Amino acid sequence: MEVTETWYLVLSALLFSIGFFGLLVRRNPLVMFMCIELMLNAVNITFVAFSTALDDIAGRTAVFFVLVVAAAEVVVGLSLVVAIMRRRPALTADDLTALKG
Amino acid sequence: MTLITNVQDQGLEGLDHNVITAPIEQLVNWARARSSWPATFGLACCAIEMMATGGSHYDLARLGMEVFRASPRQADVMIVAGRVSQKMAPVLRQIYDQMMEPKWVISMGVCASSGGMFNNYAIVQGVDQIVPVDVYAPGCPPGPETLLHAITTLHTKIETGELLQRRQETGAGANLTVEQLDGQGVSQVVQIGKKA
Amino acid sequence: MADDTETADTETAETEAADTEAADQETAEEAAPEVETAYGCPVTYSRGQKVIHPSRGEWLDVAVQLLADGWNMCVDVTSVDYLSYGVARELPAGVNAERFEVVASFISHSRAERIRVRIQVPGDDPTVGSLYALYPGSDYLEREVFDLMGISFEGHPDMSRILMPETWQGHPLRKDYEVGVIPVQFKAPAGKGSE
Amino acid sequence: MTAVEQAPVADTTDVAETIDPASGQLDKLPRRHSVLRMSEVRAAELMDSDPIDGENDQTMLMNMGPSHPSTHGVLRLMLELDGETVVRSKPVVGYLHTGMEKTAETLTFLQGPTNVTRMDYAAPLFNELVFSLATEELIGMEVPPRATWIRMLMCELNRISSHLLFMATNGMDLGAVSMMIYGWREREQVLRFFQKVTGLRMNHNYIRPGGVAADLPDGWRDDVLALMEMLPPRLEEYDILMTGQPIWRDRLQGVGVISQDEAIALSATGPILRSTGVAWDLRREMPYLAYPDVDFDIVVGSYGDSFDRYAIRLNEIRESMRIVHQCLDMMPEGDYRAGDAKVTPPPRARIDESMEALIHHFKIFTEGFKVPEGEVYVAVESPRGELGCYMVSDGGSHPYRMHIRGPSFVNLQTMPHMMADSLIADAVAVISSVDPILGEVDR
Amino acid sequence: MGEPYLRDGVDFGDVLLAVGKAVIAFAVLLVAVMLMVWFERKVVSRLQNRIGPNVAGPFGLFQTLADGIKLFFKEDIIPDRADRFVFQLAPYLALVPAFLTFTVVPIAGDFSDGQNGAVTIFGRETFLQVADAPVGILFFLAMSSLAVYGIMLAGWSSGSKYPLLGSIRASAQAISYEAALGLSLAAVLLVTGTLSTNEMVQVQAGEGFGGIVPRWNLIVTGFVPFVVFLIAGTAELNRPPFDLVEAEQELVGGFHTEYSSIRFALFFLAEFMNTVTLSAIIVTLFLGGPAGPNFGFLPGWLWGFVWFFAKLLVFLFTFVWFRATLPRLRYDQLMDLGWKVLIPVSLGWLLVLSAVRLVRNGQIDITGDSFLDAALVVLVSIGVLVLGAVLLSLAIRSARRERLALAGERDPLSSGSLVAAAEGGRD
Amino acid sequence: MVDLLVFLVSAAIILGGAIGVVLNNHPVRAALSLVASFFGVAVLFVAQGAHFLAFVQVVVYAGAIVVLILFVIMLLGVDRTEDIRFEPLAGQRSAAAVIAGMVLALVLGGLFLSGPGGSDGAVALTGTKSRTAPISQLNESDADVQLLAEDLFTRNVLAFEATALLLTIATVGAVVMVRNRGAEEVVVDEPGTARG
Repeated sequence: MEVTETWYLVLSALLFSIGFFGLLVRRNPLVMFMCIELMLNAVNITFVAFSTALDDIAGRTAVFFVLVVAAAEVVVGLSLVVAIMRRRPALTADDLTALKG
Repeated sequence: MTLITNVQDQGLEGLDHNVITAPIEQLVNWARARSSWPATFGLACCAIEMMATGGSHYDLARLGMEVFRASPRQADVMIVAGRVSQKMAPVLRQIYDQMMEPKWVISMGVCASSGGMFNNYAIVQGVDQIVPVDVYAPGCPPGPETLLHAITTLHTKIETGELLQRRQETGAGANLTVEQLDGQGVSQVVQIGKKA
Repeated sequence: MADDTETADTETAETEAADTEAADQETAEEAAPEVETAYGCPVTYSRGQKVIHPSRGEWLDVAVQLLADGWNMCVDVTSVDYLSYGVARELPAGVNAERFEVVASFISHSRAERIRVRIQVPGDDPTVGSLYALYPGSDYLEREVFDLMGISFEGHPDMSRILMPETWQGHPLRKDYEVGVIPVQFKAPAGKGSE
Repeated sequence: MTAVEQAPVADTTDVAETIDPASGQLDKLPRRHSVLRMSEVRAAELMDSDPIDGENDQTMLMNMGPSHPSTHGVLRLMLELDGETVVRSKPVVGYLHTGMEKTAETLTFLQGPTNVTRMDYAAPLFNELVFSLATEELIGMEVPPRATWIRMLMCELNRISSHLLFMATNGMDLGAVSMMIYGWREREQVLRFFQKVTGLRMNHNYIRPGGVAADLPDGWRDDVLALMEMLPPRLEEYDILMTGQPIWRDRLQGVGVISQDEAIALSATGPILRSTGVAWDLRREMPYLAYPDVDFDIVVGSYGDSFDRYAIRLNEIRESMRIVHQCLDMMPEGDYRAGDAKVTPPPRARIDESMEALIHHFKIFTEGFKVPEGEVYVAVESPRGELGCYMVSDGGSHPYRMHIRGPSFVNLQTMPHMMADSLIADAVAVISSVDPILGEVDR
Repeated sequence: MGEPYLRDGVDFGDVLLAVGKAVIAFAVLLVAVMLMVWFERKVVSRLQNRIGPNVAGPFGLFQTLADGIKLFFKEDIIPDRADRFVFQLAPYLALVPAFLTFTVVPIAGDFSDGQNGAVTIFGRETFLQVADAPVGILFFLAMSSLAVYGIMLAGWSSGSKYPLLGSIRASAQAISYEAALGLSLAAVLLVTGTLSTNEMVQVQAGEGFGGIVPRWNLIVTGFVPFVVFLIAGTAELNRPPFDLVEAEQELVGGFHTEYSSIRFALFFLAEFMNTVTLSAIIVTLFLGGPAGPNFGFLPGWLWGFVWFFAKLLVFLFTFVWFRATLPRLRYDQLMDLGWKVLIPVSLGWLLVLSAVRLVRNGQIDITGDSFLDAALVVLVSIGVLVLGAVLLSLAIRSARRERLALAGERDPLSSGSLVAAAEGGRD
Repeated sequence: MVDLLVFLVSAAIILGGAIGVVLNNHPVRAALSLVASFFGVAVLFVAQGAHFLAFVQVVVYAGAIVVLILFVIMLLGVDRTEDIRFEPLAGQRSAAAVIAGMVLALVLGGLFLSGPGGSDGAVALTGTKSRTAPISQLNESDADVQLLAEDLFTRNVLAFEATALLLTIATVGAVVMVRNRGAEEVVVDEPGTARG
């Protein structure tokens, strides 16, 4: 049986859904981060799969950008978490209501 | 499968002795004698001499012992160097308990061995009230030569397996019981028993 | 120990510091030995060393004056239990011998001199004012005296045992405390189960 | 060693100006919140619930010692940490409490040095010296000049060995493992000389009331000269290995800073006090032995940091060597112990020929000699600061009360102030630079 | 490009060859580690005027063996407060990357006269390295970034405070120095133009400058990346003076405080394996790996091994030398060194190197006055560098001032002069 | 055959890791699962010939991002387990499951309904083939790297610069945010606060 890109796409869809579910369910901000990373990875799989299927490098370039953006996102997000959690270590995402009107 | 349960319970000591295990035990004893890492447990004057023993004139490293381990988990020999106060006694015991089997204790100096000249309210009169001692090094403080002698004595004891026998008699330390060599010093069937 | 004690002490230190008589010492040296005083207390000389004998009440005031007069470091605080002292003690007139004596040594760096203060402390009420607010360096020394001799210093921020285990009974340096061998007291500190 | 003379010697008169006579010295401790005042029981409770929530919010308690590689024996530190930053700390001592002051009351004055010599085991001769000086002061006896000079020679050599030990442990604590071994290597040479003179490497019981236990052995001069030749190049080596080392400087400079006022308020003595610029050395300011007759400098620092204390000790070795050289030149001939028959046992030769001498000898060693009643406080400058002995005699042959003022014990108080708001690694450097000897702290 | 024996399909023999090479590499590495531990203890001893181990076997050669056997038969424990699964996993996480990195290192082969170092075994042509991955150097980077997991998780899972502090230090250290490591590596990639370790060696084996000085990247990249790589590599290894992770004087044993027995031995093994591996990588990257003149009388590939081993020894000695000489840095100094010195320096050097490269490759139009254009490019890049350096130092200074103002303390070093007393004894 | 095996194993690891992230009540273990998942993704990249991306994936994700997350977990000491059985909002779980299921259905539906499998399906899903830089043309094993670089620094150079800017801003922002202003006052120790 040959592994076609459809396989990769199904895998990617599953991964994305799991990450999405986790993001909705978990309340620990750090775990929520991880779930976002899962979703980004699902996207990466798709990009590479298409890139291979279409014999086009552009998809891989996109993965590169996703990596960079993910790094930036983690840096900012984690610093937010640190800044907040320093004062309240037992925090969950439900408690992040500082921006509520 | 008594073999397996024995080993599970007691580690290597749980092995029955036969043609195959005897050389292994010799090898292990050889290794233990040459790689007995001391725990850093300097207390008083003797600690200075203990460190001097690690210096270039005496060089504990020759015996593979320059690896003073700060973490008791990785140490094999506790050199109780100095007087043990009443306040220190529980700490000492705790560190001894944190050391992993097999473990040995050298009582360095008269204070550790018997309280020495400080026969008063503050000093434990002999560290052997708290932990089982294998070798006593006399002196106040024992010079590095004395300590080296104590260490080599301990190594000999480790290598000949004499220690396990002593523990059987006193019931101290590891609570290992041993039916040991006959008088000829030839290795006979040695049964290392169960934990008490 | 109460907050008030120490703040009160500090205040006294500040107010009284101003009207310290520097002349005190000079007059003391010129006066005849039997009536010699310094800082309002009798003075004796022991092996050529100057010793003043304030009472328990005067003690902290004297300390304030000492500090103001340039005795800038408290080098030692110790104590003696005279319970079994065989012979009569050399004390100046007007000072009643008590069981305990707290001895504090001060040094003046500018004059390169020492002075010693001996305070009589009764055996049934072993308390004395703490130097901590004036000389923070007396912290451990006072704790040591408390630990080994059982004399409590009022106004000290942490009057607890320092050398002996916290659970220890008795004060070893007292003359009625046995020297000898005792069985190993082997127990874990309170609050932790023995392992 | 031409440069040693350049060591700055501060004038003591300016010390007075730094002291404000109007207020208590507590005000001079800007960081006095750095002392952790917490009972061990309470600390044990808190330590179980890590990290501490609630009242102390972000901080956690950590226990360093009493068996920790860098606590110089059995010092225990309770640290309140914010991350790796030390907020407050409390040195917990007593793990080596030996009851020596109590034991001293059961020993005669002749046996006394045996007891006290085990306090500061890095500088045992100083303990013996201060005990002997106190006893002699009580008796009011004179010590022959040769004994005085021998004492001075031995003490300065002991100061060298003690500072070498500091060099070794300080190097070790900062991770310079070779320095550790080098320090021991040099110290060993000094100890060999001690062994030749006193029969022991440590805990000599050499300096006794009335003089010293034995005269210097034949050939001692050559031995000392050999030592003095060996040391300078080795000290140069230390300079290369450590003093000039960028990492070493970074690790020590600006670490564990203490101001002059703080040091005085906290009763710090010795290198700690001198590192803040106070040129206070009992050898100069309140001379004992024959120090007025020798020429030496007091080494002072100016920043009060760990590097100053390191540098002071390093240069004090050089100063001590100067004194030792002068001792060699000026060592007088004569008796090595007082002729006072009450205090001094008869010479060995006379015991063989005279029954009376034998009885006398026997009595001195069993009953001891009587010391007039009274009290006295004597202090000497040990390598760690003012080592004092307060002694009370009731006219008997045992001290009624003997108290030793240990410099390490008092100097420990500066530790929380020095290590406040610094990292754990700095705390290690601070402990090392205070150079506490726990035997003396706990006694 | 890539392993020669993989070019035309894979059969059973190829698999056997690959497995055989892996096994041999592992054995070589284990022996190397054993000797390395002995070597380290001996050399440190000699540097400290001591003798060092001499009881276990001739010259104490079996010392490591004794240690290993002893540790293997020592009682093992998992602390009550530990996270059991992670605690047991961590030592392997530390060990595996250490070994895997070694797989891309060419350890022998004849590279003289433009040969590619391949040898023929059982009729198959192959390189003397476990695998010549097309992006082998990236593999090294990936593995070195994974190596920190073992240490981090070990410290965390022990459930006590000293190890935890050790693992926090480890993670911060790893992140900081990974960047410098990568950047100095980029300089090498720039001049060699390949990611394969084998090709890297081939490039360096070429004709040297003046026929005498070898064409090593050490020289071609201008020493700076090498120095940065060596420092950052030492930090990655957690070896002195960067051994804050286990800093005995501060953290007792750091991350491995709670470990005993065989698990501790694995950490021990991993640490030394990493040392050997990193030295091998440095040799490959900067010193031409097994490339060297072939003097005959030995099989060609063995000469490669001789050269490789000789170069390796230099670095192993260097690491031991560091340990014996240097005091340990403090945590914040370590971070400062990484972020404020190593990363800017390697970044700047990369800029200069690429400017030079750009000119030499003729990608900038230098048909007219080539020298002027070249000078222009280099000048501009140096100008950028200087500007960056000035900005950085300004930022650092202002941050420092602000911090001091916050702390409200005097700066003991502000006067810039050193302690008078300290200097008193010398000059 | 080998391809299939590789795919199945890594897919299992990826999905298992992902489920581990979501279901592990312990942040550190969740992070470990995440690493496993990333690893699987890297293996899939290698399987498709994207070597460079595979290792960058490991370096960036496993080597930096997760280390950073773990660092924060350990630094803040938030490594306590979270009770995931407790549901703060009633029906949140099921709602989330429904939504996630719908997303999955949407994607899969799009995938399978839009056309046949194989590369044509992909074309159908994404539009036309553009063929900017065919990978398969080059037979070099590091073609991946060369093409990627070319693509990155020619057509996408602006985006590349933009991401550089983004990273810089993110870093600066992070530093500013986390900086401790030293506002908190430490409890001043005064007499009377002792003996807690």
